[in-house]
Amino acid sequence: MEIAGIFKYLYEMLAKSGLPQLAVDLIALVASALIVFTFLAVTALFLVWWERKVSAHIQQRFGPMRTGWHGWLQTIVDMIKLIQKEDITPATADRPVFFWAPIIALTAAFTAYVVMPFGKGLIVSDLNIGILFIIAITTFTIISLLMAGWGSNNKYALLGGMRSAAQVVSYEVPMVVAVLSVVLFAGSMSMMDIVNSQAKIYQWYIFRLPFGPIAFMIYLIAGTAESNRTPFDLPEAEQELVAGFNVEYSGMKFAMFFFAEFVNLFTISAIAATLFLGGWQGPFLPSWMWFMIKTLFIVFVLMWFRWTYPRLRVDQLMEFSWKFLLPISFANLIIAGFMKYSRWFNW
Amino acid sequence: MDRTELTKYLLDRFSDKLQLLDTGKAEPVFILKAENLLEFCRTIKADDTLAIDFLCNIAAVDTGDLFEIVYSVASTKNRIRFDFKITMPYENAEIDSIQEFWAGANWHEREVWELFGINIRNHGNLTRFLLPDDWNQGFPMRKNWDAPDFVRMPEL
Amino acid sequence: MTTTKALHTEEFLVNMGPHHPSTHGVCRFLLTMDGEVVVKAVPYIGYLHRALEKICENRTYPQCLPILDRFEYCTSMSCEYAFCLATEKLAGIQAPERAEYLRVIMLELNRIASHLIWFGTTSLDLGAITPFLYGFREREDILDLFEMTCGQRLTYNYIRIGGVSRDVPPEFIPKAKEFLDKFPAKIEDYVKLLNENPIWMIRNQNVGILPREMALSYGVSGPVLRASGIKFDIRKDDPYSIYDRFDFNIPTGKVGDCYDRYLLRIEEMRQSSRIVRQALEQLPSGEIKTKVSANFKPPKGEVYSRIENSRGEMGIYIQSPGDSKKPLRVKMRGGSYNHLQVMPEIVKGGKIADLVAVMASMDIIMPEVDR
Amino acid sequence: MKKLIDAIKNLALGLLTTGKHLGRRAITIQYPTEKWQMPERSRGIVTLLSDKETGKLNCTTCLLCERSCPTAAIKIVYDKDEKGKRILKDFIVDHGLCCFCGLCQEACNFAAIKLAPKYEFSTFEKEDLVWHIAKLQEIGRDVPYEKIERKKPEARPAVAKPAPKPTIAANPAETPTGKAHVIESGKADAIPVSEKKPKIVDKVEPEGEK
Repeated sequence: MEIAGIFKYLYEMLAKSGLPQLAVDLIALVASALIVFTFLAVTALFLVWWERKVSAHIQQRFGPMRTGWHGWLQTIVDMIKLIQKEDITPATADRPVFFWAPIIALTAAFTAYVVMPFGKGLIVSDLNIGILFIIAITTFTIISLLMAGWGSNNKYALLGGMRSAAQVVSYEVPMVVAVLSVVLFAGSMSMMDIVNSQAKIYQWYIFRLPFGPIAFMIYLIAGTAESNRTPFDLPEAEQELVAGFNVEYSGMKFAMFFFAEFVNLFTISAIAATLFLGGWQGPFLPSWMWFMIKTLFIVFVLMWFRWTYPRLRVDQLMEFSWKFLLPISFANLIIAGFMKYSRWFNW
Repeated sequence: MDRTELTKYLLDRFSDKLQLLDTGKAEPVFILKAENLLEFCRTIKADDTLAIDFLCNIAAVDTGDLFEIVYSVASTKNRIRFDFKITMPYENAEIDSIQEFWAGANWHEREVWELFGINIRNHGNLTRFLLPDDWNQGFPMRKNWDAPDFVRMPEL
Repeated sequence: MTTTKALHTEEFLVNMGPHHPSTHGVCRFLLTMDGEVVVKAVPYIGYLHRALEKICENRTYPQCLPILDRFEYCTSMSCEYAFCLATEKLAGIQAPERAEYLRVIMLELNRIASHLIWFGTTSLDLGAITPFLYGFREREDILDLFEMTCGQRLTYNYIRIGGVSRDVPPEFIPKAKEFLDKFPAKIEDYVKLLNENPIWMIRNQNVGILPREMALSYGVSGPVLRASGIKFDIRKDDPYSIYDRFDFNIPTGKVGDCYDRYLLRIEEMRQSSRIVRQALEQLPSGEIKTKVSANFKPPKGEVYSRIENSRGEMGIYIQSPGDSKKPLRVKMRGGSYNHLQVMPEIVKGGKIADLVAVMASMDIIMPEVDR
Repeated sequence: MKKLIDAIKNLALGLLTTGKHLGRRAITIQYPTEKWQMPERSRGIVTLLSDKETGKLNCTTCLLCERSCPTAAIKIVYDKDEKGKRILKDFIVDHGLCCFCGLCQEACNFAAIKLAPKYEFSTFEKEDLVWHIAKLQEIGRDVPYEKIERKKPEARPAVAKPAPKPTIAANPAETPTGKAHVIESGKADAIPVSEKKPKIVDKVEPEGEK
């Protein structure tokens, strides 16, 4: 049962209905954007609830139990609470910067899904520069963090903003190089081609020793740093900076940041699943279900990291990225190059 | 080095300046004049059979008619612990600071100044830190201190 | 030739506290910061000053005990014990055998509970949230033991002048033994989770190094002093109660950084559970209190008695006028008082994240600083 | 290189330990529906105990508890009858002041006052924490306690010879006030204390007190 067929059928129906080609494309795009938006909204809400349950059971407690069976309504209740909370803008804040920061964070988080292959035919538009587009878009979050830090005119927020900008920039580079080694092998940047090049299970890039697993680990570590999660959650390190960049935000704006953080988490794990675990490739389950299983598994691993490890200090974090992660990712790229053009490993 | 040996050693070492008090129930308590406090501290810290390197506590006491400052000192190397005290009248009570021997005395002396009003000479940082900054109701730990909102236990 | 004009940087003041998640209790640090580096840290205390010493001055001796519980609420058993030890030395009272054993059992269990609080808050301050929950799960078992015997979970008011207030219920000993059997496996969990963890080691090694001379001159005591390499434990060097009947060893560190303090306290938890196990085996039967009347007047005299509690040397100085049933002066000395004094010296030059790590590793709590 | 291997091994070890806890049962209890069964000695609200049969208060207004309270939370209002014997008029306990130390319970020789293992008494106004004799007695009605066998006071010889030790407690707990009466002996089988798993009290709606 392939959902892609339904969309294709709907599209033909629309095309036959006699509207001008422009209107048809416009409606199709808007419809797919809406569908992806609601799908992501639901998954983000689910992720928030799931994180609280996973952390609870790791710590031998129940997690939310009171709102509905095992608290599944908890996130919706939280959202309603946050929405009706008073939205305070500090008097001395830089008003436009303060206002636009969460909006940029949210849009950056969502636009990455334009090229995300949810299933066999399920992709909004298969750009041929797929992965490059995603990486370019996810760097927008730096701008929103800086704007939040500067806009709220608060020492702690400024420190938090500076730290997060430095962190995301310095972890962007090893991430790109790790992705590069996969793109080198797949031969193309389009996400569909990357997934198609991992048809068989032994062709998954994670199993292509020796560069596969290393690239996967580098990507995962850089991914946690990208989405500001422990052990790299410096920007909103409660113990040191109270709440980092979102200390002055409340109500709807805070909900946006919170939402963007979890959508980012989903993006990172979705890319990891697509690049290294063969996207929606899988034996008998429908393709989108495979995609969800693999992504949620990686989300679980990221959550597992968060509830196990302490936090790194800022300078150690920078040092780790520049002095350790980057050299290894370059070496990995060279190995991938050799493997690509040698006769034995090129299966 | 048990209590009697310690007392004998200290008494014959500072024969004129030191007297033993009988009120010390556990460890020996000596009494000292204020002017030779610094010199006494210097010797007990330098002396290697005593090697007093640990200042446990400085307690000021208002015994109704005069102030007492009790220094409890100990040695981490050999098992020695004893106290010595200095008495002074109420008016312009003053004492030298012994920070140069044990830096830990800084806050203890500062507390004595803040709660009792005993001035500490060349202390360096005599500012208020326990009581609220705008405190103007005198020195609370004195026996004759009274304030509007000082709730006393009902005498039954 | 480009002249590199010195980049004009300006230090800025940051107020860390008094309502800040990582200042244990209510304490404020005025930090002069140059970017991330702490140039100067000035602690401001006094937010928790309840004038306990003034309150004790118009209470009778037995009434002072609940006040002493609040002096240091993480190990209130040791505060009560320090006060009772001082009064017993003052009045020459000797507690019966069984009471001494019960006291040692309660003191050591309280030390483990306090170390578990420290373990939880240290890992919380450095970002690892789960060990906090594991530490407090073990602490709940100890609190159940306390609640079973004396009725409260934090301010016990269990030790009396001349003994203990009540005997342990029959199911105390099996439950205590069950806890002691389970506890080493739990410590192994903590060790596996944090000890060799590279992130934990990077964050704690060579951070907040306290040299020996500075430790001694600032009157630092307890695990912090031993971490700097000075083997001094009041239970061994100035023995009180019946500690000489149990064999336990005193771990000492070498460098005196946060990592040594961490390892030391984990080892101390093991030693304390060893002591409790031996005390439970040798627990004699018999009286649990020598009779002391409610308005008991100790003879004229003064005493400074000190014991080794989880944060260092806890000393109580009591001066009694001899004719009144209320002490003339009670001075309480806690370990954290001197630890907070030495903090600014250690933290200078470090990062703000190190300040949090050092504060957590020194196990400073504010009630015994402000009194 | 070895340090790197160590680092990865320990990071994985950390994951394993937290992962191990995923399968274990949670140990927290859901408060309003399940309630923690407090041990028999736990000190909660101050209550006045009354005789089961006659329903009369045990208190003989000896004022010992009022004297022993460190925070002066107990206030006893009484008036004297012709023989100079005190008649109890009102017994006020200010739970805002009380620090739940249990000194009053120990000072009392007639088992008249006891801290019951109850803790749900929070109110919105501070004044509601001040409880008078009626409420203290009503809450203390169902609190079990050790009845003390008291010989007639006048038959007691001049010297307070300790009363014959009851055989119920293996190690009698004497009271601090010189008399050898056993009040709260070590025996705690009045209420079976909860085993390791908290005994779940069934669906209990919060007591209806004010």
